[in-house]
Amino acid sequence: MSEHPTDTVQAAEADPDAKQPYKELGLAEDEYLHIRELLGRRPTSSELAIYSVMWSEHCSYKSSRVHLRQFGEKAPKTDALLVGMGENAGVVDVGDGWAVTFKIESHNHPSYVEPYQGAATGVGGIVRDILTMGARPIAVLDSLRFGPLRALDTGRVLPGVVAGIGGYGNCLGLPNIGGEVYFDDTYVGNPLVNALCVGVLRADGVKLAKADGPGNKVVLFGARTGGDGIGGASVLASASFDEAHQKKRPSVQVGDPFAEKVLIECCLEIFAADLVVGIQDLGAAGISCATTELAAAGAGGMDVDLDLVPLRDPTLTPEEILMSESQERMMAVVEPDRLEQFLEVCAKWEVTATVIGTVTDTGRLRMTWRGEQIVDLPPGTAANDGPVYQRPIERPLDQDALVEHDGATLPRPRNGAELRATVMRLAGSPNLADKSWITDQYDRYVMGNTVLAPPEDAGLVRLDESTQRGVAISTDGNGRYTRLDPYAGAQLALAEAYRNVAITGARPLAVTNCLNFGSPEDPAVMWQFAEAVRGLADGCQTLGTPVTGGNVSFYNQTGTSPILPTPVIGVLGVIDDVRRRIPQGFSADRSQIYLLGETRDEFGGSEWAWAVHGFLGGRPPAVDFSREQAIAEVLAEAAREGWVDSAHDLAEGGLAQALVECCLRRDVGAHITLPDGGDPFVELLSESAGRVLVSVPRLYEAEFAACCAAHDLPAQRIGVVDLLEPVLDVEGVFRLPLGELREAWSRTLPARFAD
Amino acid sequence: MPRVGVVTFPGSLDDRDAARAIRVAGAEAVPLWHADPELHDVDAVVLPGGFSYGDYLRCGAIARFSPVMQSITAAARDGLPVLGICNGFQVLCEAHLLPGALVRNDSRKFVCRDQLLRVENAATAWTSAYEQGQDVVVPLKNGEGAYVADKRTLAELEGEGRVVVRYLNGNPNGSYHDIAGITNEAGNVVGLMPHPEHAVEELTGPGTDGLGFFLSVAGLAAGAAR
Amino acid sequence: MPRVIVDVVLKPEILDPQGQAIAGALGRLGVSGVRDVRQGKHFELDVDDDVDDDAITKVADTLLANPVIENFTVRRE
Amino acid sequence: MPRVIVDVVLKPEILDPQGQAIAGALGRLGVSGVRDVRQGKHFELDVDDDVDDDAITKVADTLLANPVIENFTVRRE
Ligand SMILES: Nc1ncnc2c1ncn2[C@@H]1O[C@H](COP(=O)(O)OP(=O)(O)O)[C@@H](O)[C@H]1O
Ligand SMILES: [Mg+2]
Repeated sequence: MSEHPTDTVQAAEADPDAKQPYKELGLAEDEYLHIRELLGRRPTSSELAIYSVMWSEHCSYKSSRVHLRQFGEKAPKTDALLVGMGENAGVVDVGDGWAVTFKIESHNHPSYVEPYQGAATGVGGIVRDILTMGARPIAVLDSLRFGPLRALDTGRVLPGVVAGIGGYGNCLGLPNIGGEVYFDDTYVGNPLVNALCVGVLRADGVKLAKADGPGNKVVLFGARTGGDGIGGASVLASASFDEAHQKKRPSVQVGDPFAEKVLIECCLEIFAADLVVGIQDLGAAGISCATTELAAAGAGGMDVDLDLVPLRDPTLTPEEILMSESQERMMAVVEPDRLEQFLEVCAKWEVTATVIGTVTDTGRLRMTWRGEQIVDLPPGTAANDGPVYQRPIERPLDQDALVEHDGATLPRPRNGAELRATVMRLAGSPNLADKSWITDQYDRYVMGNTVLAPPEDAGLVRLDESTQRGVAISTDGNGRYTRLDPYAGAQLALAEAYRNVAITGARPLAVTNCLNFGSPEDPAVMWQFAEAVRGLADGCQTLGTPVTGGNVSFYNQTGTSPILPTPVIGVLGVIDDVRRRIPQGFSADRSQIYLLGETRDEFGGSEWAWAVHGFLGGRPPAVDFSREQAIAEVLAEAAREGWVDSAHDLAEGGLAQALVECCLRRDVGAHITLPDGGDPFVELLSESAGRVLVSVPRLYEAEFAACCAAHDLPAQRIGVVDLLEPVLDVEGVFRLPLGELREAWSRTLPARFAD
Repeated sequence: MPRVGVVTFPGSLDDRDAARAIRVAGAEAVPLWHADPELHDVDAVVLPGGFSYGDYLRCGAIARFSPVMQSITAAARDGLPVLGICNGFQVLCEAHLLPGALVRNDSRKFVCRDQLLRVENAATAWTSAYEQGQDVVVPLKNGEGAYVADKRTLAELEGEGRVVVRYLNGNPNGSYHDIAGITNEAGNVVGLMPHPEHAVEELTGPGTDGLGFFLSVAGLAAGAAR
Repeated sequence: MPRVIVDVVLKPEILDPQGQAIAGALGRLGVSGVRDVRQGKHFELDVDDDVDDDAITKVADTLLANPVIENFTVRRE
Repeated sequence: MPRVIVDVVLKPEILDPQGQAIAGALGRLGVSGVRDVRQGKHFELDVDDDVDDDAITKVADTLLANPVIENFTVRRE
């Protein structure tokens, strides 16, 4: 575009039929014609740039919107929700005048192109979303998916992604308190990097992205604008990237965590002094997004002089300035008489801040460049009235076959020796193995409020030292379950995240989600997406935990083969007294080990079928939300009363893996007696949902059992903790010395990534 | 009540934690700002952990030139107790208040773990609350924590008993002589890579073994005040 | 033994936070006249006589530099 | 505008894990003949005409390099 002289509104009127590169910018013809209709003329090249990024899949949710609506329509009534979907992130009231905001977002494709920077800037982006709500970011989690551990490219992508998440998050001083790591063939070339950030603010301190008050100043502050990710929003994030229209512009965005750290402190000081009317982070679609969204949500108009934007690269054209995704930038709306104070705070933190415009009530977003009018449009048409598609939906042809081949005939271990070998093998399989090679690269201690962190089921941070109130959060998602049944798969992810939060003793309050799927233009993928959204919305309604926000990532596929449909669900809960939280893992000698819930012969999508037989088929485990709620109520009471000294949820690998992890957590042994009459293989390796392993001091057994009975929660005493003998002993089945077990469990990742 | 200053540089992260540890130790935490040379007559100073100036160029290389460091350097030479934790240790080395330097971990990865240490010098301003030879567990978290120095300096440090804390059960980062922390000749300036401020509460750390650093200086300052 | 030098620099269009921070520090140090700073990596390889520049270039391209964001130069001392 | 290059290298006695790791990786890549690798830093400064080498040397000595562990060289392009 830069070859041409600046295209002005005047020129657009004078030369209505000029040919425009809308296709190259990812706009369909009817979308382009609609823009002409909205404007009553052809767009200028700058306006075209704005519409192209704002109407991209990534920013407009044009394929997903009709489905995401359900989250609002089916949202359960709760007075905890201060800000719902549609803002940068949802805000939840957690009591004592405190509120918490949290959201998860994907940075998948950039993390494939340049793992370190892609993952780093992914963290940077979600942290700014949280900051924008007026909150201090207090923790991050990362949910990751990679190709097979042995795959060549995994050796490049995984270490880079992990170093990037750590490099950025550690430098911001945000404890990393949780996440997930899974491996599957479909993620080769399509790694998933979903980052979640939690922030805390006073309930009356919520900031919104609106430009109110005609005459107020529009301030751009933070990093200078460079040619980063130009077309990124419309290309990198929403169509296979070889279509990218590339010039001598960065192929990769480099994060500057130090710039973001000072930006955070600067913003928090600005919020504390109440110096902004509205604020918006610059993420995808940069200035285009910030100006149109702020104006549309506020007084309706804005005048901007693009010449005033501080540039890192002086050769940028106005179109490129509008599309630039340069990191570590924010836009604030400030009353004229607060401006000086605002700029002083920025100066204190050495943050560049520049007034680039003024709020108006003209209903138009107007921009000038070199004194000429280059943009004049109704901001709502770009920010809100983007195209909405009813993409064709079709159940995949192979879905029935996939479900019918349920693996009933897969050879199962027949005796103790075979079961022992199977349990050892699973413990060392990539999806179940120790992840500390990854989590030890993240700072878990900074801020001094981390109560629970990996490998705990949920992360738990203290919000307030005086009240000891805290929040717990967990992310979960199982692509294999979702592939077998997207509706159930999304609900299983929700159920597990809910359970993980609940068993710490926290009360689950709200949900965020990141929906990672293939191409929405593939009706089979769209079916998976629609089913997953429906399942999640129904599940949230049943559990009474509203979806407060999230993110959609489409086009995660290689050629025509999409990734496993991977909805990643984040659940946030509150605990009144963090000192009462329930940790994971055996610690107290003679504590009685109870299995809560029911075990059925459920191996569809199981880790056993996959790791041992490379098989995927059948139905995923059944979901029972009332059971999950019973578990939550029992564990909340148990935490309050101090009845249990440890709890761990059963997931991939079933009871066996839960026992392995509970023993290895503190190198404490256990003696287990499986219920007679049952099939040891099913008891040990089934992945039935709604189950938890707890250890109960003898003293409290009666109360605890009574509590379970009162909630119709099956509670089976299956063993006892043994501090003296470091062995996992399953009576009559096998004995696993913890040393041998730890070796198998912890060797896998270091062996792969050792240099 | 003893007053202990905590410096905040742009990019400091564990300044709040250090202030909390100082309060837990019964002293008053006084915030000091990198751009302000005024030390507000504190009895001691902590340079906290973090990534001052993003750890760009070299950890601590840029922070070292801040106005507050000019005052601290002068005061330290006159005996003001100064503790540098992690990034603070790096700043002290860059400022030549302590010998040697800290370079990239030999693993070439950031490492966060609970680290067993031995207190080898319990006579400094910051370790008097410990027993000589006491073993403590304190979180370690850094990417550039390998202590290096030339042979002469190492011999000097060892010879004069100026190695304050040493890593036990495995060297986490390639530090020469397993050195985790050192002191100056006078014993008022101490730097270490592990984070004692993250081990002052059972709830949020591996234990309370780190509290001694802050109790030491609090007691010292209280004594001086009396 | 011959010594080969490989200098790796970020591509000009790629953001260099470190260079920026150094330039900023120079300002505060009162050093004037330095307009721009870019930071890169410098490698010194001691190689056998029979190792030619093609081999070095291959090494630089696969190991020393990240071609996605960096350029490099090879020279002999 | 004149460009000054400052190369900073670790003193021989100082641990260089990055250089070692690269040397190790070379072996695995099947590249032979590289006996030793040391990694340092490379700075490119764009300076005004009136900035002389003494000024640059001072900058290198006080900021760009840490004399305790590093040596540096200054050259003009
Ligand atoms: N899967 C989802 N579930 C719920 N809300 C979603 C989902 N995807 C996107 N949203 C919401 O749509 C709005 C726009 O999303 P996005 O453009 O990613 O925000 P931002 O640009 O601030 O990151 C946000 O409020 C986000 O929470
Ligand atoms: Mg946003």
